[in-house]
Amino acid sequence: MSDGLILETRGVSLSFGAVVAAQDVSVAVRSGEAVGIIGANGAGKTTFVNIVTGYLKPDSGRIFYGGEDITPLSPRDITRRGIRRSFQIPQLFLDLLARENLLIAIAIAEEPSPSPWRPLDTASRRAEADAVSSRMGLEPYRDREVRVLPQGVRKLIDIAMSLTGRPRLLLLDEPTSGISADEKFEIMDRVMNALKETAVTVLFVEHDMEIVERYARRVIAFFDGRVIADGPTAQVLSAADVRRYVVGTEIYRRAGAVGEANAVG
Amino acid sequence: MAFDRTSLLLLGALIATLVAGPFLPAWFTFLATVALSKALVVLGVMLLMRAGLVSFGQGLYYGIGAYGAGLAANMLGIRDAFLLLALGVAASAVVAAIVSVLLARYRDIFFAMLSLAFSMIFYGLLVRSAALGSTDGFNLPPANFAGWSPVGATGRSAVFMLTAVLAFLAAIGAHRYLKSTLGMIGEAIRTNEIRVEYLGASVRRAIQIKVVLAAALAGAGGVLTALAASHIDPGLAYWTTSGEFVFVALLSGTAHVAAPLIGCMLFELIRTFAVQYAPYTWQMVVGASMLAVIMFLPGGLWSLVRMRLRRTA
Amino acid sequence: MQQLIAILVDGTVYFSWLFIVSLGLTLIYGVMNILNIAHGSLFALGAYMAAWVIGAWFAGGLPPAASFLAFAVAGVAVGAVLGLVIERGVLTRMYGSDPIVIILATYAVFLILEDVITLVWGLDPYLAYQPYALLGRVQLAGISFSIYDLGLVVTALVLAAASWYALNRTRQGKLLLVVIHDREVSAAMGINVRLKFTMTFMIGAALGALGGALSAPGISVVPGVGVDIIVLAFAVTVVGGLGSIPGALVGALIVGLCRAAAVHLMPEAELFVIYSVMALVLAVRPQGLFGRAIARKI
Amino acid sequence: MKMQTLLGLLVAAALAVTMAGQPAAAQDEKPIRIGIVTFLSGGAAGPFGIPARNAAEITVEALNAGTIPTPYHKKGIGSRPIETVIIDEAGGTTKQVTEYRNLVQRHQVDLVIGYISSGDCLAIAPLADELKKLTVFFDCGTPRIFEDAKYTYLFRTGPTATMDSVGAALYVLHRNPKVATVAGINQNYAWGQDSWTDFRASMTVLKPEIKVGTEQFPKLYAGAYSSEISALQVANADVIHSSFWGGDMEAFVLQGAARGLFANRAVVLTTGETGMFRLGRQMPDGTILGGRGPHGVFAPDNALNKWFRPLYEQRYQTPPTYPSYKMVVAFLGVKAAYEKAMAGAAGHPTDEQVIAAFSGLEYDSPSGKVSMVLGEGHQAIQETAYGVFKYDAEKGATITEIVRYPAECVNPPNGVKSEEWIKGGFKGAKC
Repeated sequence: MSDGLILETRGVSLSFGAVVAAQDVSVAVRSGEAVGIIGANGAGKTTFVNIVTGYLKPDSGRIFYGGEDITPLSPRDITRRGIRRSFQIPQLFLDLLARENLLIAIAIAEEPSPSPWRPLDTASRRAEADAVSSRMGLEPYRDREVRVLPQGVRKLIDIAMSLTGRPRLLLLDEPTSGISADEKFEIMDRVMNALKETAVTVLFVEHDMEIVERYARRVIAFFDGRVIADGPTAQVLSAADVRRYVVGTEIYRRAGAVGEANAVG
Repeated sequence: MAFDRTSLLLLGALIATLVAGPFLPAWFTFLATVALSKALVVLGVMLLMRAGLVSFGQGLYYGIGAYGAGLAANMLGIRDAFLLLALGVAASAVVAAIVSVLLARYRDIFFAMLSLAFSMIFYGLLVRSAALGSTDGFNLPPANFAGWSPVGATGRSAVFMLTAVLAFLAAIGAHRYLKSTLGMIGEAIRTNEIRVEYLGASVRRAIQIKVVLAAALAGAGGVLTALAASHIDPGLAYWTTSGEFVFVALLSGTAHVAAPLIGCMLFELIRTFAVQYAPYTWQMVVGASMLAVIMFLPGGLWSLVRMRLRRTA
Repeated sequence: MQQLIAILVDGTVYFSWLFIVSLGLTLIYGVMNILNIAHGSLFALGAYMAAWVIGAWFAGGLPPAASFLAFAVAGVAVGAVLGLVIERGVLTRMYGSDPIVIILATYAVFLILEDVITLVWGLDPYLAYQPYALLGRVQLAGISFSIYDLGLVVTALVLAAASWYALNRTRQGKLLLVVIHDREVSAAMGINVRLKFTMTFMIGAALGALGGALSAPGISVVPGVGVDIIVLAFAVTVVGGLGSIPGALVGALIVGLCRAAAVHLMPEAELFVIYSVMALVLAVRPQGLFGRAIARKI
Repeated sequence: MKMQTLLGLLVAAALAVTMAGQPAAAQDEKPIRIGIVTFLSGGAAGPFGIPARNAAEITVEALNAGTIPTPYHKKGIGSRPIETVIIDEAGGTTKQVTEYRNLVQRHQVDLVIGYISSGDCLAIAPLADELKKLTVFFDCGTPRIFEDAKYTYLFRTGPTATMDSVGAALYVLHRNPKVATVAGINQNYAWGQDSWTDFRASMTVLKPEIKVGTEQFPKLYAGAYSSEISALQVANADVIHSSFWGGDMEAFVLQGAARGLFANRAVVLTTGETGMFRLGRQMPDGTILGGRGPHGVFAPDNALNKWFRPLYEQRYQTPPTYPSYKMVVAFLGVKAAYEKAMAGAAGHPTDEQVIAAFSGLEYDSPSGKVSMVLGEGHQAIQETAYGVFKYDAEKGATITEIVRYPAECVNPPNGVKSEEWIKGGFKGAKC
């Protein structure tokens, strides 16, 4: 793979009418990095994730994954190439059991074209599913319908699903949002440990600066769809305009929330 | 995994039915034949519903199956029931494979209406084709079974046996399918397609296969109905027929593959007795019992069975 | 030339009829996301009611001119009342459950009403020709058209204008648009969605019955008169885009003209022209001409 | 084992109900159970199904009481009282096949009389022989029944639709030999399509230079015909043929009349007789009406008609139309055959004896002579008649200028298919 770069975006721009969701975004991520993506609501963090994973197509610019241009690919093909993501709002199969959610994730990763005959629930898969869920501390919820589980638990299942299928690049969209303050570190620890074993590159969108400081060795800051800072965590977090536009000024651009909603919806 | 509890239950039920077959009154045997062949169609409708798709056009494949068999019998002189079945099923599966390319892009009511449109175009063609007897349709000669050609009552019970075997085996197959990876992806599609795609599976493919499977089942049902009634007409493809399938599917409940079999039996019985004892208001009787089920048994009739299972368990 | 005029006039007449028949259906779908199969029996009910009123009216020797008002009002009234009954009696218990289940519930209601109607009005066809004959005919390019049919065109346009005004210029209407746009939000904003639903269903039902009432003088009212209306109205609304009133207008126009053309140029195609149009439109534009495509927020 | 127990329960329930369903026969003679199938719901019930059922009621009562004029004055059928089971014909052929089997195998009827829809007739026909049950079709029109197959237990006392179209053609030309163009509006299903095909073929045979205008085929039960009426006006033919029936026919007449379609051209309604009294003065004078045979207003003035017509009229406040007559014709046919067989046999005849007596039978009815000559003696022919509608201030709806066509003139000879017979120029027709 070209000089260790796993992900590279070149001049990616996307706008919805007046709302500029991404503007000439160019970032390069080396494999093995742990990158935090920060920015106020509407700054274009989730949009960035959606563009990289193919859910949104940029007006201009290209996305390269391990040197391959994946811009035109569908989320499915991109996933198949080893990029996985979790969601700000958990995207689960509500009327199935937590375990079934994981089993499906695992099985799809195993079977490129799933069989209409071979059963989903095999011993090996079940073992893997249970392993993942225990790593995320989900044992008590395995046999419950997702519909009845609290948001925090759903969040964990959502992340657990994104961990299956041995991803090479993992994009976590606000992994700790909706999780109580006293649990957030525990969860991030679990995730990060899970990742250490398999050298996965991870980008995580985060509002919580404590999390960013603790788990990101590099930070990319967005504002109005632009990258306004990119570098070592401490350096970026101390940068003046980052402090002004991002850190601790959640309220500053609440108005933008609408923008983000449309941008994704 | 060989056979789980459900499959064994169904297998047992099949054997029981085959044993009971000869002792059932003739009229009931016929009613059961029709009911079970419709159950095949309803089974397909149920498979689609498991993925949140409702087809108001299964009459298309039901009709294609029946007409496929009918034409093969009358024009090509094919008499063998198994061959006719193969032809009918193949015909409807092929058509479904083509139609599904378009259908797979649609969801909810649009899926329903588009499938309805296709079935009604087919209906229109049949009505316009004087060669096929237009709305009067045409009769089928009695079929033979791998050389053995029974007549009269024996022939009827042969068709019944064939239908029963197919219906139950189809149910077992459907059960297996629903537990398979693709089947579970179907379940997943019902609540969150995007995640399915984000896990790397093709929603389109899953749906297309489902549509073809359902069509094949409907085709088989059509052939068997044709063999049982020895007559086919465009009514098989009319939208009210398709509506009835959806109706019975919901009535039976989509929770279990045995539900369509039971549901269809009950529906046919309710209707035939309604026709006898309320000749002027049988629609109302049927409608009212439906409404009752929908409102008080949201899980369909199957939820009754489930309750009993719980109590016994 | 003569044929072209005939096609245009017939198409317009058929369009107006289709629009009147579909309006209620699309309204209910737009607001409540319910595909109301009982719409067919509401049509039938309106038709029978109107036929019956007209019969009594002329038998009673009342002023013929007023009969138009009488049977229209009768239709609307019976529709609204039955709408209330259905919504309160059946649908309220089902909100939130799978939309398909609700569709099936309305199908059950349809089956029941079919027999109720024959119990009330019997099986013989009802003739309510007086208003139709009363207005006489006009000559256009050597073809005589019924003024009553042409009157339908006016009625349809009036209904279209009225519904547009009601939705965009009245407070209640604007609130309804909010409900259509986002049910949750509007509920959060303190709009009484439940009440809106009841109102909408009553209006939609009334419109369905009105469609039947207006058709009654032209047709002979027989059992099962409503059955095909369902599919027809569905087709029109789907072509135009479910839940969109301009959609229903355009859908009706397209279907109407296509059918008229078929009748004049290739009668044998009449049976499936409507479904072909529907399939074509959907193939090109999945959500219908005026439908909104909804993407999921992730 | 759930299915098994469930099936068991179902069967048990079903049987229990049927047992309860059996009315006890109190008469000394074993009653004869007759299954009657006719439309009790849907669009065909009003114009056909109910009139037929009413006629059946009257006839059964009269037969059991023995109040029908000679030769039918003896009580019941072969002095056996009649019991009936009435079934709705609506619901499609598959359902009808199921119900027919229920009649034979659950209700144990001795014979079945019924069926208005040709589709149902085609589906039931083979069953009659399979279940060896005497079955009499009274109304359905398609000639395919006995032209495409032979049946032993099946009889049809109603003539085929062929003579309706042929008769219409003959009458049209009789009234106006100078006819140059014909147009048609028929329902888009087998009945409408066949009627038009036969009529057009007959016209072209009788007048080869005839031109055919537009051929309209609106949906069954369409109800509104404004576009079709315009198309007919554009075509501007001398004659318009329509086999519309029931509500569709009445709607077409109302809309057509309102738009002057009936003025200055001849409109033939082959089943118009069923609607003439309901439409009254709404039916334009000069419309050519048929009644699918010598029924209703076309019925002869014989003793049986003198018995039937007033009786029906005072019971149901409306004159009987052709479906009523055809039902009576079916019952009387069965009685005649049964009693003829009885005369030959000791005690009650077997089905085979009845069949032998029925085939080729010639008997009298309120609509005149019925001869079972086609289909090896299983298919009836009758004369047919057409006339012109005239609304009379005192008498109300009337038919004038009636012309009767002998049975052998408007029906093919035995063994000849209607289609070929017409195309071949009516060979062997005795007019």
